[in-house]
Amino acid sequence: MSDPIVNDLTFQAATVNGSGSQSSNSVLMRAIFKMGIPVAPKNIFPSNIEGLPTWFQIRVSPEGYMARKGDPEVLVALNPATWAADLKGVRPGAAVVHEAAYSTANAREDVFYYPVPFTQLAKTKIDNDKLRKQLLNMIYVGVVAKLLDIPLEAIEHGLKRHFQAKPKAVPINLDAVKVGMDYWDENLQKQDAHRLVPMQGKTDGLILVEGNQAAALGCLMGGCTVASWYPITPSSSLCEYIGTYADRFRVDPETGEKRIAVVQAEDELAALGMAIGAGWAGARAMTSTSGPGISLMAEFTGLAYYAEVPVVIFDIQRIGPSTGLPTRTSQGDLAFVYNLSHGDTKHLVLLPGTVEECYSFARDAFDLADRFQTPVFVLSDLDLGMNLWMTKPFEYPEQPFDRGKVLDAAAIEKLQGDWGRYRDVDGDGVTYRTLPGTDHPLAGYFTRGSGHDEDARYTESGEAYARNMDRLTRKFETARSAVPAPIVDAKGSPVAVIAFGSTVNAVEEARVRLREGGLEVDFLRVRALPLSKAVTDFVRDHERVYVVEMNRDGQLYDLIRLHLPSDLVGRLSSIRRYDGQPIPADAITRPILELEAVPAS
Amino acid sequence: MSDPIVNDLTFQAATVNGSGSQSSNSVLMRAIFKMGIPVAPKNIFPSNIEGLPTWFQIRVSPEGYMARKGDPEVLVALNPATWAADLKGVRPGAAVVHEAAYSTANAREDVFYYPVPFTQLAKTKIDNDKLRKQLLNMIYVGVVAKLLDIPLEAIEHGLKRHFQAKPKAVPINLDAVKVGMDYWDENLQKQDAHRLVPMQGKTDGLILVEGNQAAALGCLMGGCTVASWYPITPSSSLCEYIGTYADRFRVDPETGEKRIAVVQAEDELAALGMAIGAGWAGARAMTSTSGPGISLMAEFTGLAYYAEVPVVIFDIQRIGPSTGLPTRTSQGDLAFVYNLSHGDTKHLVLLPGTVEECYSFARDAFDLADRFQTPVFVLSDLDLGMNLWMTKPFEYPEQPFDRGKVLDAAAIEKLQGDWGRYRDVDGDGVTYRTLPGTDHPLAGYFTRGSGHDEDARYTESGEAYARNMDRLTRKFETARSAVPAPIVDAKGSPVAVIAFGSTVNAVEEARVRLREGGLEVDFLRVRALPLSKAVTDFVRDHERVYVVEMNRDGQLYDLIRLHLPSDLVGRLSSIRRYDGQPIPADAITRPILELEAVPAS
Amino acid sequence: MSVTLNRIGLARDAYKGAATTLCAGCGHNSITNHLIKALYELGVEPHRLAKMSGIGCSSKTPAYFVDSAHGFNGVHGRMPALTTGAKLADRDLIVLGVSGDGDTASIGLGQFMHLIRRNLDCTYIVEDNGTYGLTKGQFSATADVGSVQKRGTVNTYEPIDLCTVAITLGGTFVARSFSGDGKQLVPLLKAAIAHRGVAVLDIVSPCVTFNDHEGSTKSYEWVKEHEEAIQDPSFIPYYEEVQVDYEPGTTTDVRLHDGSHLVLRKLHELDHDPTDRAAALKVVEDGRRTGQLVTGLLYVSPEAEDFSTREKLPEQPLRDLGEDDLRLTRGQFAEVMSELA
Amino acid sequence: MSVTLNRIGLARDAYKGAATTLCAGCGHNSITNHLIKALYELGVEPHRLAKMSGIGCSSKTPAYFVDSAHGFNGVHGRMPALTTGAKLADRDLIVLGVSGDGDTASIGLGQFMHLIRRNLDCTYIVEDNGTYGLTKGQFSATADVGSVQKRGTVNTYEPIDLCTVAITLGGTFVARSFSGDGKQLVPLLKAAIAHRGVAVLDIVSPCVTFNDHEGSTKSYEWVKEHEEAIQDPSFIPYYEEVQVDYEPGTTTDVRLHDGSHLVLRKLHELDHDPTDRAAALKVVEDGRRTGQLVTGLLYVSPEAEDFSTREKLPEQPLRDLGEDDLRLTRGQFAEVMSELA
Ligand SMILES: Cc1ncc(C[n+]2csc(CCOP(=O)(O)OP(=O)(O)O)c2C)c(N)n1
Ligand SMILES: Cc1ncc(C[n+]2csc(CCOP(=O)(O)OP(=O)(O)O)c2C)c(N)n1
Ligand code: SF4
Ligand code: SF4
Ligand SMILES: [Mg+2]
Ligand SMILES: [Mg+2]
Repeated sequence: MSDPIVNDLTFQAATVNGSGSQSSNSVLMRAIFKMGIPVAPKNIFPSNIEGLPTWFQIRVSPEGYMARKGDPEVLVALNPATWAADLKGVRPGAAVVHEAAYSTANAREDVFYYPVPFTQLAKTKIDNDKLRKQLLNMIYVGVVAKLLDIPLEAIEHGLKRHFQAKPKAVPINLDAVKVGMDYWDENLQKQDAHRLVPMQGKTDGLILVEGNQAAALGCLMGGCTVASWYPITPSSSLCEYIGTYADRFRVDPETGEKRIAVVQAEDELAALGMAIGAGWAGARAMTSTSGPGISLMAEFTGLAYYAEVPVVIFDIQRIGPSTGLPTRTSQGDLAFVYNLSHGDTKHLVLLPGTVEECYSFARDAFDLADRFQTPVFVLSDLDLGMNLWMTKPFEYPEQPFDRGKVLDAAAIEKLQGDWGRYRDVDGDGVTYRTLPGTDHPLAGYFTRGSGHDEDARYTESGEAYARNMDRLTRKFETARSAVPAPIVDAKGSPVAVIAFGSTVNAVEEARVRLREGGLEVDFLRVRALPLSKAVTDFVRDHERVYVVEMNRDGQLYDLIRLHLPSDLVGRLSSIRRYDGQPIPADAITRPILELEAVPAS
Repeated sequence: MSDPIVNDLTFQAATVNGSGSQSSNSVLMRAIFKMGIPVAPKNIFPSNIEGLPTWFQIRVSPEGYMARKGDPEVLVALNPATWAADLKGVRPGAAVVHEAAYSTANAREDVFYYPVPFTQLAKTKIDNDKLRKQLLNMIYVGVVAKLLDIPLEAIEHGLKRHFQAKPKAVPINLDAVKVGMDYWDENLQKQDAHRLVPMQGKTDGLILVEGNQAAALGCLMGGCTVASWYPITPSSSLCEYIGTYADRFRVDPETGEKRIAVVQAEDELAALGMAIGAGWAGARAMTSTSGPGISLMAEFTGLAYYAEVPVVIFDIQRIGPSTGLPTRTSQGDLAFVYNLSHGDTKHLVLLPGTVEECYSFARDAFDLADRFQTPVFVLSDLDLGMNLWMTKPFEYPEQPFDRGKVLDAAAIEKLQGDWGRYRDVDGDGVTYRTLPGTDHPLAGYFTRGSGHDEDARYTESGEAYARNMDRLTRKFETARSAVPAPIVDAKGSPVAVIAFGSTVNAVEEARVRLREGGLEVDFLRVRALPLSKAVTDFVRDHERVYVVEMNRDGQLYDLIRLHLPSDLVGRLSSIRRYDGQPIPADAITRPILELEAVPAS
Repeated sequence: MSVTLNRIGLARDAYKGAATTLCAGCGHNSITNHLIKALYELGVEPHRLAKMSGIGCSSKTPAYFVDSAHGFNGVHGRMPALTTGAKLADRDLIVLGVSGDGDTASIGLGQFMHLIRRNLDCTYIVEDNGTYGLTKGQFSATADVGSVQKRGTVNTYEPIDLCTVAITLGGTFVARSFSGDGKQLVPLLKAAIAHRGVAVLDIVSPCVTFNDHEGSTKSYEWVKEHEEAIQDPSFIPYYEEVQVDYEPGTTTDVRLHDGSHLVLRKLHELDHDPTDRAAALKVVEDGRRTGQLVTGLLYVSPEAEDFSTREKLPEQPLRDLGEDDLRLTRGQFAEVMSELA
Repeated sequence: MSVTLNRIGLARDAYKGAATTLCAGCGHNSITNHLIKALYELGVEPHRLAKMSGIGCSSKTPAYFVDSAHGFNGVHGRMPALTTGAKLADRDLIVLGVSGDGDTASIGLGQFMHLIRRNLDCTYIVEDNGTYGLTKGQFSATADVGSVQKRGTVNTYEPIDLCTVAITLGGTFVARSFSGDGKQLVPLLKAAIAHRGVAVLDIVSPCVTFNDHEGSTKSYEWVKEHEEAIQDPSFIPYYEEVQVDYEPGTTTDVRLHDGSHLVLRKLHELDHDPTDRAAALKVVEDGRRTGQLVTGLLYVSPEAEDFSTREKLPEQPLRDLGEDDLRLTRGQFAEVMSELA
């Protein structure tokens, strides 16, 4: 037996979806987290309800890396259909817990096998007929606990935490866990090197939260009152979380009145249409969707852009084109969303890279939409949105809402009619609006997606049209410095990476690896479109800049090339990954090392 | 009286729409054309059926310039609502024919007035009560004929040509024309310098045709059998022409059977969906729309791209965003169409610049769609599509249809099952398909917009996904050299223009003007996306390249910047015009002269 | 010249809008005028009115009445979604949607139906001319079988009867009328506005330019000859005393949610009970079979819960709520954070 | 072991597809099996079959029958348009669409209705479970009022009754059935396929994972207790002799366009005439009122002209036409050119 490898592994359970393994994985993950060890869980699930292969990974590292790392060190194999491939995928030295019935004849010899007769055990040791199928999975929790040295108390904590809502389930499940532990004690022995040891100070005070859940909280804290949506993976949970939290926190316990409307629309066109109608009438309104829904929202987005109606649109990206792989992640909608709709359109796009930003960008998106009277997109992705992530608890907002330039009856009265809906009084391209219901005879105006002049009158004048379009450009320029600025971490290296969104984790890890190999790499993380001037400055300060993203066509790479003065364009290279899985660090280190021609350490 | 200015003027009639002035303008235009003088008519109409201002311009030039030239030299003013502005717009020395009732007190003194009591004349000289309102417009035809020296025979020809379908109307209208001639003879005298003189050899054998009409003919000659559409200006006439021609040429006179289905769908989503269904089943199918429809077609376009279904989509551009100015022209959909739909999508886009190309690109688009099994867009615009243009008669196609890689039952049999729908047998990214109905047990396959492998089986494999996406890139690269190549006219000047679509006319005229001023400007006209290597070569051969287009954001300019190696990017400048009117030559000469700092001649 | 003011002190002029740009004689213009009359007589406060529409000649009309009210001319066929959103944001708004038969029965059919299903409190007017006016005369999906297009094409497809659709979906106020029949239409419009819930009015409104010829079943001529009004309606607003003075058995009195009444005087023998869904379907279907255009109030369910009520929205408009109403308290926020630990 | 071959010499296995990936017990799987049986017994030529669908668990099922046929799994709610196009391209195709209640009654409602209006010759199956299976159990628009979601939410909105919608639009074959009732469903499926024109089958098909609990009105339990079949159907294909042997007055014989017969044996007293549109609407409405699930053939109009006929398409599929059929002749082309001079 080799030296122990402590707290540094990827655990993977390969099961069949719909079989109840989610609970087991959750319990394991929470138990490890309880031990004070950083965890980064990833759920890799099929576009299916029951019967297809599914995987759950828990990356464990003392440094708290949160990027995906392929090739697990610990495998629980409970799906005969993928057994061969699963086995092939583990690292040399891995611990392979598998259904004893699976053949290991002619199998790899560089791993350690722990055969467990799960089906048999479930049949003989679990009395509950109804729950047997699900409880079978708890048996592997027991086995893995023994395998990795997870204390029983941690497992108990995990169970309690997972079954928060139905505490009765805890003892039944614990019994099944113990079946696994007993089996280990009686039949198996540790052979591989991987184990877990409690840690201090790494997870203290941290929470585990999904990006969509964080965004839902952000919406509520941002004052959202109308959420209209249409179900689609991986965005559904965002509005479902809004609904759940709203039922708790937005309902008057006495009257039952609800201070939000969460409406399941008939499709995405209606979902966005409702949000725009609400935004026009002064509510803070949002919708949430994914690729196919974004395509369906193109026409309405153009209306909101041109008629200048605030609305917040979440795109939890999955991999397209078309239906694509609905349960796989991607950053493939960036370019399309940025100028969604025909004609000359350009949108504000927020690009959260962490669950904290899912929360705070969601919250602040409503301010931005109101300030700039335009659609604000928040582009998250399946990885960020549907997986649990460790983070510090979110901060309570200290600022009041910024409702932007809205004139009430008193303000209109003061202006004595000297008001025009699209007059650029302040020179920033942002004009003053009134809301329907404003009790003043001069407050009303007519909103339209066709040509209009400064006073919102219908016009087909080419000059008025061009003036208006130029003002919209001006407004966009104003917004450029109001959207979240890039985060720059520069140490004066000539080499740098630019990335956005959920790839941040892989980039950070790659930087550590590269540094270990002697290559310092600076980093700018784009957090919004339009791109900031800071991006130009950053590129100017670096000789070679790698743009990392998860799409085929290098969409951010292209946007930056268009943003830069021509003399800087040549400094950029593109690193892309598009297989539907969160990008791992080595998909960044490898090409950089190649291109930098620094021998790998 | 100054020297006569011969055959070089812009005529403009300012009337109210729905009043019947279209016939008068058409008669005048055909009469001038009959004189052998090149004409370039432009109809500037409101998004309205009756009662709003409308203008009709006929540009006349011995050189046959077809670009719009603002500021007419001959005005017929029959709309009191625009009288002041219309008068303001004419050039010094212009001939202004106007309703006598309009005041010319304090009006410009640098033009020549020809007051005509049209209403009065119509009342007293025209007996036909019902048609009086329309015939009033014929009176100005008579006046203008006298004003410009258009012979009566030419007018008669124009009348016959215009009333081809109802010859009975000719004498009634001719009488009204004569009222105008008589009024001139009795009351008015030539004062301005503009006149028309018959020419030889300039219009011989030419035809006058609208771009949408040409495209409709192209569709029929290209073998289109399913045309599904939803009405929208300015694209409606394309499918309406298909319907009209099909009624003549695709109907079996005996059985009444129709060798095409022209279907008015319930909306644009359905229109494209039907075309895709038909393309999948092996028909040559198309749809036609404009901006808002393009936005609604995003989702289905992504399906056709990813499932690889041939379909032809016409976008007759009008100015957006949103409803925008529905009856004004634009080139604002280029960028949006090029990667229409979420995820990584890229499309073939044909960019006709002339009515001949509207015809031949429409025809050939079906071959390209079949060859590359993908949506093929044809981007025209309102100016090209709805105005009449002089051109040589179109050529009859000598090639058979290219149906692309389709395997019939015999071919499948020969392959003995060694066939996979998405296998790249030839290395060009283009794979073999079978059509439903193919009588072979191995011919069937399942088409889907979700993940699929080489054999069209459902898969969520990231590797299979990436392989497929890379093949689509390969296919796109193959198509790059199959789409219409740019047209280059280079004389070795260091200065050049790149443009696409209907701006070609203004560019050509601008080049003449610049040449007259001593500045030779080379020209590359892009005729399709993806951009050809020839664009790179062209830029490499020039020091300064101006990209001319009709949109706010410089969409072609951006696409070229992305296409070029970085060292060439700095050579480009952008010239944009976006007021909904066809770009005039001086909107190109002026900025070029400024930037080239050559004093204007 | 004395100007008559309505109960909120406004003259009829206050309900006017911009000058119409529709064709002279267009049915839509008449409807605009009837609307102005209804709104003026009802004493609707202009600032509480939200005028919503899609795209089409019909959809332009909201610009032609109550200039001082807010209006939203959206995109083609999607007025229902915008309307739903506006009403959710401010349930105090009096939401009035105007659409066309192309806008509603083709591209917008799904949204129209789902709006009805939700019973959104709004008035939904379809200015139905059987054609696409603004795009120059194509058939719409309400064109009757056998009806002839201006250039001669004959329609072979069953029309979509918007009233039937509305009734089968449980629409709570469904009426058909004719742009030329102000006597019938004005009271129906008032009742529609007073009704709490969705009020659908399918109003035949001839297009003089593209669909007023022989062979059309949406022409003035045809409608005049084939209209079969089933009642003679009068509207009595809640703020006026009911003084029905008809012979017993000759009228039906519909009490609306706000206390207004729509009194329907019987015409002919037919005694239509407008609260009977099956009867409503039958009266339309009978009309279809005999080639008559049945007009009047077809169906009403005055007390059905509307969308805002079912969604349990508070009295105060959502859009007026502030940080204190909307943010979790510090305590609640901390509670959520601790749950996530 | 001998294998029984059908009239075109194929074994039942030839009608199978890939292994299902749906949940064990899902109603959709039963429908797949009934479809396999119907297609096998009818002797449908696999290569003539086009299997069309949208997106959802239900829409996945075309992959699970007749593997050798072409199939097209399109985008959510838009199967009708794809189907229309495919049929226009090749009128010889036997076009079979499978959809879900989410796919059809929400996002796809407009296309569904316009397909019916056109009477496209196809079979349109809705596998109706009152929920969005694939996205994990949200209500669909066919969920009944008062029906309870798995997590407890109660639906307050009127369901969209797809059969009612189809009948009012003039759908020419409208039936309701239950995934668990093969005896009824198989003959209805055969008749639907034999019917020339649109055949809509709304088949209640329980979702065992998200909508099979108490409180649901789309559960096995509920349907078993509330199904009210109005007839007992038998299908006699055109290539078999009609040998009806029932007591007179106990059956209705529907002769379909291709010469096949659907013989409907009366159950209970109710004597439903399936060619009477108003009666069809009433039988559904009565069921709704009494809380029964009425199943059987509701309405049929066997001789109505289908879309291809109304559009005057030639016998030969459009997609098989070549240059000579499609291009203007040189003479015609020259004629057009000279007109433009
Ligand atoms: C998405 C989209 N498609 C098409 C159009 C073009 N369009 C404008 S109005 C209209 C039809 C209007 O018909 P209807 O609603 O009956 O109104 P009407 O003009 O007859 O009153 C159409 C198709 C559009 N504006 N947007
Ligand atoms: C445009 C679009 N929106 C949303 C989705 C997500 N989606 C997939 S299936 C589905 C609903 C399926 O419900 P139903 O049609 O009833 O099928 P079931 O799964 O219940 O059989 C939805 C909303 C999608 N694929 N595309
Ligand atoms: S075209 Fe028809 S619908 Fe439009 S304004 Fe004119 S008459 Fe009215
Ligand atoms: S989730 Fe429901 S509808 Fe989907 S396969 Fe499972 S049981 Fe069937
Ligand atoms: Mg209309
Ligand atoms: Mg369903």
